[in-house]
Amino acid sequence: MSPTRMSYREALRAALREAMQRDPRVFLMGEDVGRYGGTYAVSKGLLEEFGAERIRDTPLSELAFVGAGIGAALGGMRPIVEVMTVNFSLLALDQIVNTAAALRHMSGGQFSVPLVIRMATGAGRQLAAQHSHSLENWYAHIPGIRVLAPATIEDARAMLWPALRDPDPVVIFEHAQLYNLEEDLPAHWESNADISHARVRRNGTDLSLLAWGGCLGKALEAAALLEGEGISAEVIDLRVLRPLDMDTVLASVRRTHRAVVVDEGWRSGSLAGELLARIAEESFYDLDAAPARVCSQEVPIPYAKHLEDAALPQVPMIAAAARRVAGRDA
Amino acid sequence: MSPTRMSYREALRAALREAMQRDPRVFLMGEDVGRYGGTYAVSKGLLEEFGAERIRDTPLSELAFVGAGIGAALGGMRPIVEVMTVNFSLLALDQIVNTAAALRHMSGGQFSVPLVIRMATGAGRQLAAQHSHSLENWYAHIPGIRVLAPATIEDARAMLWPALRDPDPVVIFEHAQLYNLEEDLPAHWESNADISHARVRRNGTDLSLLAWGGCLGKALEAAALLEGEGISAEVIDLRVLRPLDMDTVLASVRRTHRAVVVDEGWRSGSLAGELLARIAEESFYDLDAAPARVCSQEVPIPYAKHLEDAALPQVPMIAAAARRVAGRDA
Amino acid sequence: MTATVAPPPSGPVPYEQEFALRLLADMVRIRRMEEACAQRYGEGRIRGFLHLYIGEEAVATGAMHALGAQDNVVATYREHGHALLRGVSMAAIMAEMFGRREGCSRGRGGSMHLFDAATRFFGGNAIVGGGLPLAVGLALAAKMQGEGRVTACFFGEGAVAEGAFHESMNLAALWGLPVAFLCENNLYAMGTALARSESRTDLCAKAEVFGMPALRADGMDVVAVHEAARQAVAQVREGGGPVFVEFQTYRFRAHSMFDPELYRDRAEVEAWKTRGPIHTYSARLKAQGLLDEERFLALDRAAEEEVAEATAFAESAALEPVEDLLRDVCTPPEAGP
Amino acid sequence: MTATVAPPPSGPVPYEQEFALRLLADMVRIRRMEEACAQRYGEGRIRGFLHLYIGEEAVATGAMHALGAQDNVVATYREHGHALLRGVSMAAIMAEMFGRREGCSRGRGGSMHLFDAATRFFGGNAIVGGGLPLAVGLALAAKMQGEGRVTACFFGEGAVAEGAFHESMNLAALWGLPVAFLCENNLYAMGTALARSESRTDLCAKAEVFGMPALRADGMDVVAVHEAARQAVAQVREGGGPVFVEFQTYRFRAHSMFDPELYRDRAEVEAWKTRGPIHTYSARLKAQGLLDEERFLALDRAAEEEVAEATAFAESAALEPVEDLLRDVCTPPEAGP
Ligand SMILES: Cc1ncc(C[n+]2csc(CCOP(=O)(O)OP(=O)(O)O)c2C)c(N)n1
Ligand SMILES: Cc1ncc(C[n+]2csc(CCOP(=O)(O)OP(=O)(O)O)c2C)c(N)n1
Ligand SMILES: [Mg+2]
Ligand SMILES: [Mg+2]
Repeated sequence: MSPTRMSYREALRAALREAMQRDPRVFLMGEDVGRYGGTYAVSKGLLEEFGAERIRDTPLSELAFVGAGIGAALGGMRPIVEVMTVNFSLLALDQIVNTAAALRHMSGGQFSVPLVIRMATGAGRQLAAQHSHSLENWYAHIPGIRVLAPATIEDARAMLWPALRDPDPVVIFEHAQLYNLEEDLPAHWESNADISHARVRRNGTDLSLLAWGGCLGKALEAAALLEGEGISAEVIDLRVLRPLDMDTVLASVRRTHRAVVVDEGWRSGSLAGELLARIAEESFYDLDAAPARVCSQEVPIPYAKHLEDAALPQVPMIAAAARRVAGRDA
Repeated sequence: MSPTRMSYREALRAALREAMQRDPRVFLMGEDVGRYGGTYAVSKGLLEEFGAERIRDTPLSELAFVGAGIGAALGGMRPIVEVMTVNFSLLALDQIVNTAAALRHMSGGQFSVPLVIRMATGAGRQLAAQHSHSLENWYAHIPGIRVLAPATIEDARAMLWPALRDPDPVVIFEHAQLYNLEEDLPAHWESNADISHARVRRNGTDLSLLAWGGCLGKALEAAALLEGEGISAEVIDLRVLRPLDMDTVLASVRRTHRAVVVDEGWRSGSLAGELLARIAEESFYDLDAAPARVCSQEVPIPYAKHLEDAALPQVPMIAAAARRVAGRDA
Repeated sequence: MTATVAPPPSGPVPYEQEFALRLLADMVRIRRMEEACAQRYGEGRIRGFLHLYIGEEAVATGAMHALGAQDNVVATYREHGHALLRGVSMAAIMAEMFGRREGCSRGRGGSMHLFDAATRFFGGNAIVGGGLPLAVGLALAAKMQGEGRVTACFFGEGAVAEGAFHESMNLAALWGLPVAFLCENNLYAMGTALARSESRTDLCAKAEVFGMPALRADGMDVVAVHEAARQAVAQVREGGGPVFVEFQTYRFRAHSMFDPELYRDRAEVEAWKTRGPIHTYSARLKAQGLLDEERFLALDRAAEEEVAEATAFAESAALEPVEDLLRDVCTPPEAGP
Repeated sequence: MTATVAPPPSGPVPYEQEFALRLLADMVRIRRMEEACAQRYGEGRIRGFLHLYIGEEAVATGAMHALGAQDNVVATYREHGHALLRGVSMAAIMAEMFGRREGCSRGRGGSMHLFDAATRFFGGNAIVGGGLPLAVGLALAAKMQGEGRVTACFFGEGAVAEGAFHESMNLAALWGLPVAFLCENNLYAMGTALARSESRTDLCAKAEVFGMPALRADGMDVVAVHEAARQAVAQVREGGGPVFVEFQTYRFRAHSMFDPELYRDRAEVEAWKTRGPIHTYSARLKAQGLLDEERFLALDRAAEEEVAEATAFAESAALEPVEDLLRDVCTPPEAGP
């Protein structure tokens, strides 16, 4: 079998189709997933294939349809709820935190909630302050849920099915900048359906660059740039934002003794901060330099392109942080 | 003038009364602030004194009445919105993040939102998973707002007025365990109305203990315990959770070379993590040991007392972490 | 709010003696159980929030007897009675309030979070309005699976102001889902009288605007409750989509054990007590010859005994070991649903 | 959804020539401005989301002329026309879309976030339903201050399903606040037809259930819009509390520049175009002798010139320096409100 070239969007769609075909309990529900074809065209064609019962357009009612997903999961279905973007998920957070994530524990283990919630995240398309959030860190804070961030075609293709088989709620973040990404899907992708571990995407010896989702590509670009300067950066794709796979992260840091985390979230309270804290707590004596992070500036994301660019982590800033941490900025 | 003994609740009420008297634009709005007397009896008696226009009971509509507070602030009033507890504030987060915090920036600086939001926070009263959240870290992540956590009678009394004079939204977290706290209000408290700085509550030389809100008392207790063992802990009350006063924190860490942060939030993605990250980033070479944090266990808070106690930071755990960081646990 | 209330429920009880007495016994069981809870709360044996249903027993009793075993039940934090009549043992409920491992939620939930998978009791929910979206989803699953399950969703009138109510009602009506929305209108949400929280206090109108049929019943009259609930559940089960029922009732006790009840007059409470669901129903049964004092005392004694046994069980039940604190945050791999 | 639509608006225009032509000119100004936006978007000069109002101009035009300078306006992400007619200069609007410092939001907001303190234009809001609570609060402030301010709150019919709608309508009605809820029912929320999102599609009923008076008007007829808006605003200003108005309209273009319009037939769009607000109104004015072709061309030319100037201004306007990125996150101490 040879690899197949496809877009991230197509990979997600193929994963949805596969899940719908394999398990009759699976259905997709959300705003404009059906007739519109999905805001990001991910579910295009699925209504025609699976019908309006299983590709279910919802009214603009984020709180209720996410809650309905929880109820349907409790009732024996395997719902995939699409919240159009993380920005609107704020309206549904109560159901996610207080019901989906807590139900199993509150009931003393009687009820699991096998729900998958997909949402687009991130900035970079000049959509301004209300449409550019990166709140993966908030979700990664909630006990009782798993949080995934596919950054590659393979993960876009492979993560959905195991997420559906997880008996607990899984939130999948799809960075809006990735939908048009095209890559080869490796021939043997199925065997890789792991939703527990981070993965080294590039080996290196001088420092560990940690990233996920929309920032992985930037980290890899920075690593390529640094290579030309004689700095060998290892790039780790976190993939799973909760629970964090610190084994993979710390193993890398113990080899490289230096770490830089890239995160599109605002700096204060970012997931990058959590990673820095864990590295400091658990690998303090392995570090040869203060760890660093490259995050978004603490500003609601501005519309104007030059300002938006300046607000978000960019390759040159990542490279600069890496040089600093590697002691090569003099 | 001699100090006055009063409860945290009374101090908050006195602050509300003062604000209502001093500025006719100030009003209080929220669920059961009026006829019920406030869920935690903070506003008891204020309806009789100021009338139903200014002590305004709202329906159970967190999203709309928080949004109405934003609108009223824009319209020239100085609303104090009470969200009964942080748990229910999830229903209003969209208005807080996407409107209150972003409006000034989105409008290019034309509109400020002089709104104060008060809410009870925290666990410890066996109220179980949906009524025990500590989400100060989420709020501390949002650019455009200020976040306060009064932990003393003086701060309960003094912080409201400067919060109302802040032209931007201010969120005040009142830990539910503090309402019954009694302390002396110092005679000269007015001059202390600072809502920008952390404060050293106890001097020490061996390590820095950082805490706020409901955990400050526990940190001070731990410090007293440690003193008996010959460990001198400096205790810093963060007070202001956004923007963080790192000058005070780092000055202490540079003196003590060791840091432990106490935070009632769940560990992953806690505000304690952010503090550890900043200390690692900015004071790495000042540290003599890996910094540590004592947080809540990653579990929805259970009802049973012995389990709840085990889930939350407690004095012995703080002391143990301090001993470890101070290298005295052998 | 004046203290003028309608006359007490009256008239013949249209049931066979056995069922008629079952309803009475169940109301008494709830009452006695909750009185014991209040006492234990006073002693500090039960903690947290405790929301008593005393005065409102006719609602859960009449409604729960209209449901079948296959149906789903979603309730609020004021759900002791609902759990009991759904079939959760009083011992498991009391053990839960005592925070014991034998509690129906292993002591993790407490008063506000009673759960029972065996009886499809999907809990207690301490977020006002939080149960409605859940009920919609349970009903959606039932409809997609073609089962004849009805989902009964209990909530207070305070929840009607929440966005969750609006969104859930619309979804249920739009999709024709088999859910019965059972609104327990006890006139107050904590200290807020309905008229201070709703521009229009006609709750049935708020269902009808979604094209949803709505009924209203005297929530102090177990017969009226049962008849309305039966009608609603039958209509839902026939596939007619959701139905809304407003039960007009009143709580005799404070909102929770912390409530000083500043917002209502003693006289109002006393006036409503003349409509108390247990004594008025007992009087009707007696008038009809279906009950005598001896019989009443016997069933009351049975309830007291059940309470005594449940309490003893709860008191002696084990605590979850602290080492198991992190249990049940996530589902262990082998235990997946 | 069939392609059958009502006949085009017709009948005499009951206004003096000057005002009658002002309405026409304003609709044309919006149209020409947005056509230019679409073109610039195609060229990549304007980015982000761009939601065109083309086809719906009669609503903003008729409604905005019913408001006074002291009133507040709250709008959505489809608000170019509202901003323009509220008095924001076309140059400032275009500069905003070009991301320039001279934009009405300093280039920080873009198409979805036009703001103007001078005209009490409280913005564009890109969260569906997000503006309603804000409008309630502005109205609350006005009422508490005893000013005669009316708050006009525009939103699409899609917002009606949101909890924010329900909560806001109730608060406004409960407290008798001076707010006019102006619902632009263009039949679709992105690709979701009203009938697929509401169990009952009668939007006025959804206001009346709160005890709020509701009007319905043909949103393709600027006269009908203006009359309904005038009536609503007058009623609100008199202290009668909130009023709801549904304007039935239609967008001729895609939802945003990304929308492939899979969800509706070309024929439906064409049918609605026969009701286009500009050509039907022009025809009526001509029939009445208030307009001739020359006059029309003159005002169209004036609009084109305004657009050309605004675009030129926007193109040459400065960018905010990157060093000022963090400006306006918080209010500088001395600039407090
Ligand atoms: C979303 C939310 N807001 C506020 C509260 C606090 N609270 C608990 S019960 C209650 C009153 C609810 O009244 P109602 O729905 O009428 O039920 P009742 O208590 O009368 O049975 C309130 C305000 C809550 N639990 N959830
Ligand atoms: C809370 C929320 N959910 C989803 C979206 C995405 N979205 C943007 S516009 C829109 C349709 C809104 O339709 P309507 O209210 O009818 O306004 P129209 O676009 O037709 O003017 C949707 C779903 C959003 N912006 N906010
Ligand atoms: Mg009630
Ligand atoms: Mg629309």
